[in-house]
This record gives sequence, structure tokens and C-alpha cells, in this order.
Amino acid sequence: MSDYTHDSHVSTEHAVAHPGYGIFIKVWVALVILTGLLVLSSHFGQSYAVWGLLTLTPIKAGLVFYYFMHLKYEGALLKGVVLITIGTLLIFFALLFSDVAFH
Amino acid sequence: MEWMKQAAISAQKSDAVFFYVFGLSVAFLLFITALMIYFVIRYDKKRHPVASQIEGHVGLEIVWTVIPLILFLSIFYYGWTNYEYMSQAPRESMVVKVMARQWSWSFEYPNGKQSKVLFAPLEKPMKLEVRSADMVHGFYVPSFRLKIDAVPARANTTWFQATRLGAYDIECTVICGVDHSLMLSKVVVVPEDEFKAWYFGGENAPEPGKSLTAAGTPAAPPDEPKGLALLKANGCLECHSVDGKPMVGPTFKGLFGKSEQIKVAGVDQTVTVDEAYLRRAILNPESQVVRGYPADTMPAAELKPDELSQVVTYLKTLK
Amino acid sequence: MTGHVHRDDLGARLGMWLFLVTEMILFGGLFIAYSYMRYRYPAEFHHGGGELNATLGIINTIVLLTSSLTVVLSIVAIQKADKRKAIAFLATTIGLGLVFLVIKGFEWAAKFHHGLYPSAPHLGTLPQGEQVFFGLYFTMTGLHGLHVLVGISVLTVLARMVGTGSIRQDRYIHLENGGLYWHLVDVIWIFLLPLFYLAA
Amino acid sequence: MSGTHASTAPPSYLVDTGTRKGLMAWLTTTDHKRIGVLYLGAMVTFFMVAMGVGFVMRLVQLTTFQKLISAQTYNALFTVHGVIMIFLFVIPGLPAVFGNFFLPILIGAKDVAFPRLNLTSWYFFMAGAILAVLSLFTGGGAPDTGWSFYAPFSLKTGTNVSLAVFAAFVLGFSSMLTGINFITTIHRLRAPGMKWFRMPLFCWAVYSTAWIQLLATPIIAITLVLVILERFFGIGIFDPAKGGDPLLYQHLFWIYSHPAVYIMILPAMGAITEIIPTFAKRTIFGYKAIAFSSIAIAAVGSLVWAHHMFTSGMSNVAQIVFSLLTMIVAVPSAIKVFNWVGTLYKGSIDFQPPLLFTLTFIFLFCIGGLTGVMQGALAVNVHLHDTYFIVGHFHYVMFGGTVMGFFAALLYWFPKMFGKMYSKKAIYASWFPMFVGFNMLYFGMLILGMLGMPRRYYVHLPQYHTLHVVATVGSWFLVLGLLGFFATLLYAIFKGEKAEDNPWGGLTLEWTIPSPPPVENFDEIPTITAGPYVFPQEAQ
Ligand code: HEA
Ligand code: HEA
Ligand code: HEC
Ligand code: CUA
Ligand SMILES: [Cu+2]
Repeated sequence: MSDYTHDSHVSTEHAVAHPGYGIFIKVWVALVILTGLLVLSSHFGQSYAVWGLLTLTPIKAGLVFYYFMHLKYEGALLKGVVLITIGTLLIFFALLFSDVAFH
Repeated sequence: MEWMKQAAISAQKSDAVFFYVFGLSVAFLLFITALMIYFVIRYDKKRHPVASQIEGHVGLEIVWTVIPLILFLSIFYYGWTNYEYMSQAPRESMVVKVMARQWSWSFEYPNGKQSKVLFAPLEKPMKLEVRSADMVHGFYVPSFRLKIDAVPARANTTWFQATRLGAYDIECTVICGVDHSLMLSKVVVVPEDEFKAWYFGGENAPEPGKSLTAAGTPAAPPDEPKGLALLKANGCLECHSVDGKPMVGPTFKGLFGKSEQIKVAGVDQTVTVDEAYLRRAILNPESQVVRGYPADTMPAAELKPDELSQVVTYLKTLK
Repeated sequence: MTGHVHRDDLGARLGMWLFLVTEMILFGGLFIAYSYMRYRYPAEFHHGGGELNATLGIINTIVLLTSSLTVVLSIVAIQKADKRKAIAFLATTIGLGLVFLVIKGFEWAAKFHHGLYPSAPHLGTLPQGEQVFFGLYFTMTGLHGLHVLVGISVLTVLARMVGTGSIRQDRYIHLENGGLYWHLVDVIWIFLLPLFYLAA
Repeated sequence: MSGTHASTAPPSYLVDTGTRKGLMAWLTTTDHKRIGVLYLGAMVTFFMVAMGVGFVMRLVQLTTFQKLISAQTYNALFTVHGVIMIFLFVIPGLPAVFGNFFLPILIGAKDVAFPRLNLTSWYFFMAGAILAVLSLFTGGGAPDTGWSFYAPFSLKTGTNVSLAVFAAFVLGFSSMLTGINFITTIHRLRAPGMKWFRMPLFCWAVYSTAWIQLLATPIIAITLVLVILERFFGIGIFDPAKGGDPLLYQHLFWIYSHPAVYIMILPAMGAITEIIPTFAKRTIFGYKAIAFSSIAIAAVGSLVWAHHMFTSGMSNVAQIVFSLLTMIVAVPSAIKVFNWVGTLYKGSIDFQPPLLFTLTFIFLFCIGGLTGVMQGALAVNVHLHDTYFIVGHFHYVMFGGTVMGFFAALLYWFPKMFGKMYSKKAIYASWFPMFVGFNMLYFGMLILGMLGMPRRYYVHLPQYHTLHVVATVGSWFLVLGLLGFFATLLYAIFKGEKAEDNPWGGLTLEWTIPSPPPVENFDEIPTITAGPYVFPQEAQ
């Protein structure tokens, strides 16, 4: 048998109160609406499309991360993991553009 | 080392930074090593049976974070400013186009003159536009401490101003295939008037710095057939031999009249080499690839019609 | 070891998230390549995007979003010990995943039909930036499609496990982790849509 | 091996206790210690091969071998040498062997978080290794591009680049899975009372390394996939003929491969940090400074990749930014060096073979690091890039650093791993030729590079010959020393004296359990009440 317990034994930290069906359906509606907005913005020309891409897409991704992937209900550790990853990617982009953008 | 004396301003700039970093490095290395040896002897368990449990010292941590940081930043700054100088060509520079291909260099001057070695007047700025016809290569002149990659579909530039007469090695520094290590040439630095005499001297002007190039590029013997000279001038002999020696491409010896196995649009066939075949092979090498050889290695030759005829005539004589 | 494994659900989720980190960076590398090239060839990318069928892209987005929803719902169902619903939701997800692949298949087929695939003779006549665009398009949607395929297989196994009861109200970490994977695949598609289909 | 007093103490991990016996028991094990030993065995083998290849390259440079080995073969040799050394040895090296074996013990756990995943990583490693070997003999023959696989050459060459690249892809998977495992282990399985700042510093090093593995490896994975797609389908992203850009390839390659050099060195630094306090009989100087510098190296190390591309024609801004960042990443390494030396101060030093190799590590790593700083200065880099100076630099850091660190760790933990003690005299005797030969070989290369000798050259110009001869003769001494070293250890495994449980007087947890450790490591999970290096104030 498991004869040692370092911290909380069976750790289902978000066992507190499970969210019900409703909240996820709402998020889904929001996602569909945002998709609609995104498509709409792309019809107004290149610069709107790019702005739509840069703002709406991260919001959509954020909703999926936060609700569907339960980040909302997780502790600092998993949130930190995601932030580190996104930060790293952003830095990769920024540094790469120190080359491409200055040719 | 005679051949590594600084031969251009860029060399002076680079070496100055090098010796700065080198001095710092030697100092730190000696210091750290001496300290380690001293501690190991001084605090050996026989001499020093009871260790002191020192957990650290914030002041010291700060000192040895900040001092190296400042030194490193000074290295960066010095390296950057000197490089800035090395990379900004003066406006009056003569612009030479450098073309790298497997496995040779060629140089083209503003008036269209071409050469296989780079001729440069003393004390005059020369700007290089470096391109590649196939792979990435590296254009490197150790005596100038100067290097720039030749990247296909891109023109990279650098410049130099030679300060010493002489012939200096050009080496390729980026692995580009079997004969990477043979992709050599020379920069020949000559007095300005000698350079001008060649540059403005029309097609038959003698190349400058004969004595200097002797080691690098043998002058053509006078009775050389015109076709052979063309093969040399166009770099064909970088890949083909005329004496049967195996090289990157098939040898020219005994080529005419031989039956050759080729691939045309992916299909194997056997043909007899005739004049038309040779012309196609030279002008449009990808249309018929000899079995056992890489398909996209040979560059299509840029020969004028009469030159092509001379080459083909010469190839026929190679029995 | 097996049989008396010490159970640590948070540890298992941490492991899964760390795996997702690698997936994010993997696609991140492709997004880096995409933005590098788009910066170089803005006009050609605009043009290339025009060749794609935006409607199919949007439909597929809705399909995936919905499938993402059904995965979370199946977790909610398991938490409520509603085994039948959980399986139904998973089955919907799998179905939607298949729909996505079928639509994708039609789209690719159309591109092949028009000679717009890497190394196609027709593509070779287009401007270089468009060749790169289609190279990226096939690579990125292809790799994404592969992930959808893997996701479908994983979910199928999970649905079986729910059926046999090895995933149940007090022990559903596998389902959670499988769901996380599926959501990430969805998130990647969320980015692919504007980058390719709405680029025109 | 010795399982005689099985009734009193739990059997050692070397004794088969399950239903499977012998080789099968090893190949299906999920015990982190056995997996560590599996890695060790595999790596020694590959390493010997790559060493032989390096040896032959030196002979070619003597020009005596040029009749036997063609230019094409030479190009294949350095590619194979580089690929094996990098992907099969120095990257997985310390984490896979000592990380696997000691990380759980050091934090007071019975195994890693995902034991079966751990074994899977080993199988990925072996699969990658086998594919790499296959790539030598199938298709168009061994790849000839150098370990960096630069496009467009890697796209055009007729050699078997696709398979070699795929092998590296699979090895990358192994590396990522190990990283996932270690991070989870450290977060979830520390013994009660093992607070973050009570962890031995090796754990901090492995933890930082694991993060680099996770955040950087996927980039090389996707890049290699692109190379394969490019070769098979011509997608055109790197191919200039289709609008692709070779520089994009270089960026993507180095986004991984620079951080990879810190994957190599960090665990070695961690091992060094364990060894010094044990033999100085005093606590480490600046625990937190060392811990945070590991994290700093991991963080900043991901931001300097383009210092490998200063001459490639990227923008001036990028050159400046990356040169600056390169200087900054050197600071945490400097902090570590000074703290190590500080730990010797007022110690009570018990000079033993692991300490000798530790000091050697510091000396050689400093040379390697300082030459790295030289290359990081823009004006110098345009001269030194792609010359033997670079080759000298990275052998100093990888061989003088990582491999010496590996040797030091091996000497330190050998008695624990195998329960045997080696002959210290024989180790001292083999150290000497190793040290002399090493410096002849690689310092020779540094000078060659300063004089303008390009790397990856089959033939060299006559003016470089003298130094090439010096370097080659150095390689003979080096190999002599290495053979002595391995012979000594091999002999010790089979015929060595039995080792004590704590031969060096170390204080970390691994020294509190029997040598070799029992299957479950600890009878009872210890409760930690203090930091790892708290020696009593009085002499023992
Ligand atoms: C273990 C592997 C390892 C490590 C740890 C390092 C560490 C460093 N490397 Fe190295 N490097 C490689 C492996 C490694 N490198 C490899 C394999 C290549 C070639 C790849 C290829 O092309 O094939 C390479 C190439 C390479 C280049 C590119 C050269 C070129 O091709 O043009 C550069 C350029 O900046 C560089 C810089 C550095 C720096 C600044 C460090 C720093 O981290 C070093 C920091 C350490 C110190 C500085 C020493 C200790 C400090 C002090 C004692 C303080 C006092 C000193 C002063 C104040 C001066 N390295
Ligand atoms: C850790 C990495 C490592 C190590 C140890 C070595 C070891 C050696 N290397 Fe290295 N070398 C590289 C990594 C390494 N190399 C890389 C990455 C390149 C670049 C490739 C490229 O250009 O693409 C290179 C390139 C390179 C060149 C340049 C080729 C060229 O540019 O033309 C040369 C030239 O002689 C050379 C020589 C040697 C020699 C003689 C040895 C040795 O033979 C010396 C003897 C020492 C050893 C062989 C190590 C012994 C250790 C063991 C046997 C360990 C046992 C294992 C366990 C205990 C698990 N190497
Ligand atoms: C970079 C190397 C390279 C250069 C430079 C080069 N060739 Fe070639 N050549 C090849 C290769 C490889 C082949 C075989 C593959 C093929 O047929 O395309 C070849 C094939 C040929 C053939 C057909 C030979 C046969 O056996 O059928 C002829 C003729 C030829 N080259 C002429 C020339 C001429 C003339 C030049 C110079 C203007 C030249 N080559 C320059 C590499 C080269
Ligand atoms: Cu051209 Cu190497
Ligand atoms: Cu680097």
C-alpha cells in the first residue's frame, strides 16, 4: 500500500464544488459569438482582420484555457506553467523579429 | 606568423577587441586557478582539521555579480562599436560582386570584368556583395579577420580596406559538400596603379600581382586550346576532369561517342553521346541527368554560342 | 509497483499540462515560421488566403468548438455519476472530430485538384510567397489533422473505459487529461482559422 | 551480486526480486535506479564509438589517413561524431544517468513520478540511437552536413539526412518525457520537510534543465519535421528556390540548440556543487546564489541563440541584441564559479579523486566559458566564427565541462551505485595523461582557429600542419588516459573492494542508505529538518 503521504493524500484540489453544465454552455455561446465577430472583422479589410486576429483569437483561446481546461479551478502551479510557456513563446517571437523587422 | 599579420583595417579593429578580452580572460583564469590551488593546499585537512561553516556573504555575492557584469558589458560595447566600423562600408567603396558556388569563387567588378581571384588596390575601400548560386557558403579572409556568409537568394555585404601588399587566402567556412575544404581562392592586394592598369586595360590586360598569385592560380600555358581555357574560366573543371580522374561530375575523357545511361524526367534511358547531347547537357543539365550523379548539382552554363561550340569541339578531342 | 500505486491526481494533471507545454511550443515553432514568412510576403499571403474556402474553415471551427464543449460536459456528467450521458457526450465529440476530418479531407482534395500542393507543377508557376503559403498551409493543417486523429483514438479508448467503469465518479483523471488534450487541439485550430482562412 | 544478508536488510536494487530474471528483469524494470544504469550502459557504448571516430578524424588531419578515407567519408565522420556526442551523450548524459538514479533519492522519494513513462523514455532513446546508426548504412549513406543540418545543403544532399534527422526527433521525445517526469517528481514527491531551499543543489540544476528541455526541445522537433517534409514533399519553407529562407532554418535550429548547451552543462554544474561541500567538509557557499543562477541560466539561456548567426546576414539590430544577451548569460556562470571557489575557503579538505576531477572541471570550463565570451563579442566573432577556435571552445565546455563533470559525478557516486570501490591510485595515474593530452589537443585547436583554420575541412593548408600534428599527438595521450579511467572502473565493478555506505562522509540522503541502495530506497520516508550540507561545527 502507499505507505507515505507527503502532502494531501488523494489530491483532487478542485473537488470543492464542481461547476455544472450551464457555465460551459455559456462559454460555448461566447466562443461562437467571438468567432462570428472575427469573421466579420476580416470583411472590413486587412488591418481590421489583423486586429481581429490579434485580439479576438487570444480571447477565444483564453476562454478555452480558463473554463474548458479548468484553469479557473486550478492552483497557482498549473497557471504558472501555462504563463511560462506563453511568455517563452512571446519572447521567441520578439527576438526573432529583432532580425526580420529590421532588414 | 607571416601569413596572419594584420592586412586590413578590419584586422586591427578585430584584434584590438580580441586582446582586450584575452587579457581579462587570462587574468581571471590565473586568479581562479591560483586561488583553487592555494585553498586546496592551505586548507588541507591535515593543516586545517576544523572547517568553518560559512554560509555565504551577501556583499561578496554582489561584488562578483556586478564586476563581471560590468566587464562583460564593456566587452560587448567594445565589440559592437568596432564591429560597427567593420560593417559600414564608406560611400566611395568600389563594389565587387562575389559569387559562391560549389566549389569555387568568382568576382565581378563594376565594369563587368571578372576574375577567379580577388584583386584589390592597396589602401582603397572595397565593398563586397556576396551571393551564392546553390548552398550556404562562407567568405573568409583570415588576414583581414573578415567573414560573411554567402546565402542563396540573398545578398550579404561586407567591406575591407587592405593595408598590406600580398596574396591572402580566401577560405569557405560553411560546410557545402565534398569539396568544401578545396573551395579556396586568394585576395591579391596590389599597388593602386597596378590595379588600375588591369582594371582599365581591356580584355587582354595582364593580371596584376603575377608573382603573388603564382602559388594560388597557375597562369595558363600559351598553347592551351581555347575550349580548355573556357572550361577553366567557367569553373567546369571544379567538377569535371579531362584526364579521367573521378570528381563531382563525370570526367570528360572519352565522353564523346560513349553510350551513357541517363534519366530524362525520371525515366532511365541509354543514349550515345553526340554533339546535340553535349549541348543539352551543358546548357540545360537538369533535362538529362547521368546515372549515379546528383540531379541538381551542375549549374546551367552561361556560354555564348561561339564559346559553346569551342567547348564542344574541345570535348570531342578528349579521347 | 503496479497495484499499489500512490495516487496523485494533481501530479497527473501537472504531467499532462507539461506535455501540453511541449505541444504548444511545437506548434509555436510553426507559428514562428508562419509570422516570419508572412512578414516577408504580406501580399502573397493575402492572395494565398483568398484561394482557401473560408466557409469550410468557419464550419470546421464551429464543429471543433462544439466538440470541445461536449468533452467538458462529459466530465461534468461523470462528476454527477451519470455514466450514460458521459458516454453520449464523448460519442458526440468523436463524431464531431470525424466530421472535422471529413470536411478537411474535401478541402485538401479540392486543393490537390487545383494543383495547389507542394511540388505541384502549377504551384511552381505561382509567386514564391504563395508557394511558401501553401507549404505552410499543408504542414500546419496536416499536423493539426494528425492531432485530431490521435485525439479521436484517445477519446475512443476513454469512452470504453467509462463503459467498463474504470473511469467513474471518484476516479476520472484519465478523462480529464484526455479532455485537456482535445481542448488544446481546439485552441490550435482557433489560431489556424484567422491565419489561413481569414488572411484574405 | 551481494544479496547475502537478505533476511536482515532489504535486497539491493541489483538483485532481481520480481518474477522476471536477468536481462528481461532489466529491460522491463520501472526502478529509476535500474533505468539510470541502463542509460549508463547504452551511453558508454555509443560514446566509445564516437570517441573512435574523433580519433580517426585526428589521424586524417595528420594526412596519413587520406588515402583510406575520402573527403565524403570525412564529412560523414564529423557529422556522426557530432550527432552521437551531442544527441546521444552530452544532452541526455547527466540527467538520464545521475538524474534518474539520484534525484528521487536526494529528495527522499521512492521513485520518479511516472515510473513507466521513465522506462518509455529509455526505449525512445534506444530507438533513436538505433535509427541514428541505421542512417549510416542505409539510403544514400551517412549524412555529411555537420550536426547542424544547415539548409539548403541538408535538403539537397543525396545522403541519408532524413533518417538521421528523424532519429534526432525521436531522441528529442525521450528528452522531453524525461523533463516532464523530473519536474513532476520535484513538485510532487519531496519528502516531508524537504522545502525548496532544503533540496540539494543538484536537484535545482536538474529542475532548471528539465524546464529547458520542455521549452526548447519541441522547436527542434518541429524543425526536423520540416526538414523531412521539405526533402520528401518540397514544401519550400527553407528552400530558397521556392521562396523559403535558409536563415529561418538557422533561427529555428539554434532556438533549440543554444539552450541545449545549457541542458548539457547545468546538471554537470549541479553534480560539481554536490561534490565540493562533501570534500571540503563544510556547507556550500551561497546556496541561494547557486540555486537562482541555475534558474537564471535556464531563463536567459533561451534568449541568445542567434550568436551562432552573426555572420549569416541577419539584421544589425539582431546582432547587437544577441551579442548583449550573450554577455548577460555569462554572469550566472561566473557566480557559480566564484561560489565554488568560495566553498573551498576555510574548509577541511579531504583530497580524493572526485575532487580532483571537480577542480579539473572548473579549470577547463573556465577556459571554455571565457573563449565563449570572446566569440560573443561581435568584432571578434566575424574572425573566429566557423574556425577551429569554435571547435576548441565547445570541446572545452562540452568535454572539459560536461564530460569531466560526468566523470567527477561517476567517481563520486560509483561506490553508491555499484557498492564497490575503485583503485584511487589508478584514477590519479590516468588523470595525468588525460589532462595533458586534453590541453594539447584543444588548446592547439584554439590557436589553429585564431590563425584562420576553418572547421569541417578535410584537407588543410600547409601553414596549419604543425599545430594539427600537436593536436593529434595530444589526442593519443587523451585516449590513453581515458582507457585507463574506464578500465579502472570496469575492473572495480567486477573485482573491486566492497564500498562502505558513506565512503566520503557526505550528508545528503543518498549516503544514509546502503550501498547499493535497496529497491525501495528508503525503509521509511525520512523527515527533513535542515538544509542539505549542515556539517557539525566541530571536527568529527
Ligand atoms: C556545454 C556546452 C556549452 C556551454 C556551456 C557554452 C557556453 C557559452 N558559449 Fe558556446 N558553444 C557550444 C557549447 C557551449 N557553449 C557549442 C557546441 C558551440 C558550437 C556549435 C556549432 O556551431 O557546432 C558553441 C558556440 C558558441 C558561439 C558561436 C560561435 C560561432 O560559431 O561563431 C558563441 C558566441 O557567442 C558561444 C558563446 C558562449 C558563451 C558566452 C557561453 C557562456 O555560457 C560561458 C560562461 C562562462 C564563463 C564566462 C566562465 C566563468 C566566468 C568567469 C571566470 C568570470 C570572469 C570572467 C570575465 C569577467 C571575463 N558559444
Ligand atoms: C561531448 C562532446 C564531444 C566530445 C567528448 C568530443 C571528443 C572528441 N572530439 Fe569532437 N566534436 C563534437 C563533440 C565532441 N567531441 C562536436 C559537437 C563536433 C562538431 C561536429 C560538426 O562539425 O558538426 C566535434 C568536432 C570535432 C572535430 C572537428 C572536425 C572538423 O571540423 O573538421 C574534431 C577534430 O579533430 C574533433 C575531435 C575530437 C576528438 C579527437 C575527441 C575524442 O576522441 C577525444 C577522446 C575523448 C573521448 C572520446 C571522450 C571519452 C569519454 C567517454 C568514452 C565517455 C564514456 C561514457 C560514459 C562513461 C557514459 N571533434
Ligand atoms: C558544381 C559542379 C559542376 C560544374 C561547375 C559543372 N558541372 Fe557539368 N556536371 C556536373 C554533374 C554532377 C554532372 C552529372 C549530372 C548531370 O548530368 O546533370 C554533370 C554533367 C555534365 C555533362 C554530361 C556528362 C556525361 O557524362 O554525360 C557535361 C557535358 C557537362 N557536365 C559539362 C559541363 C560544362 C561545360 C561545365 C562548365 C560550363 C560544367 N559541366 C560545369 C557537375 C558540374
Ligand atoms: Cu563552400 Cu564550404
Ligand atoms: Cu550558443
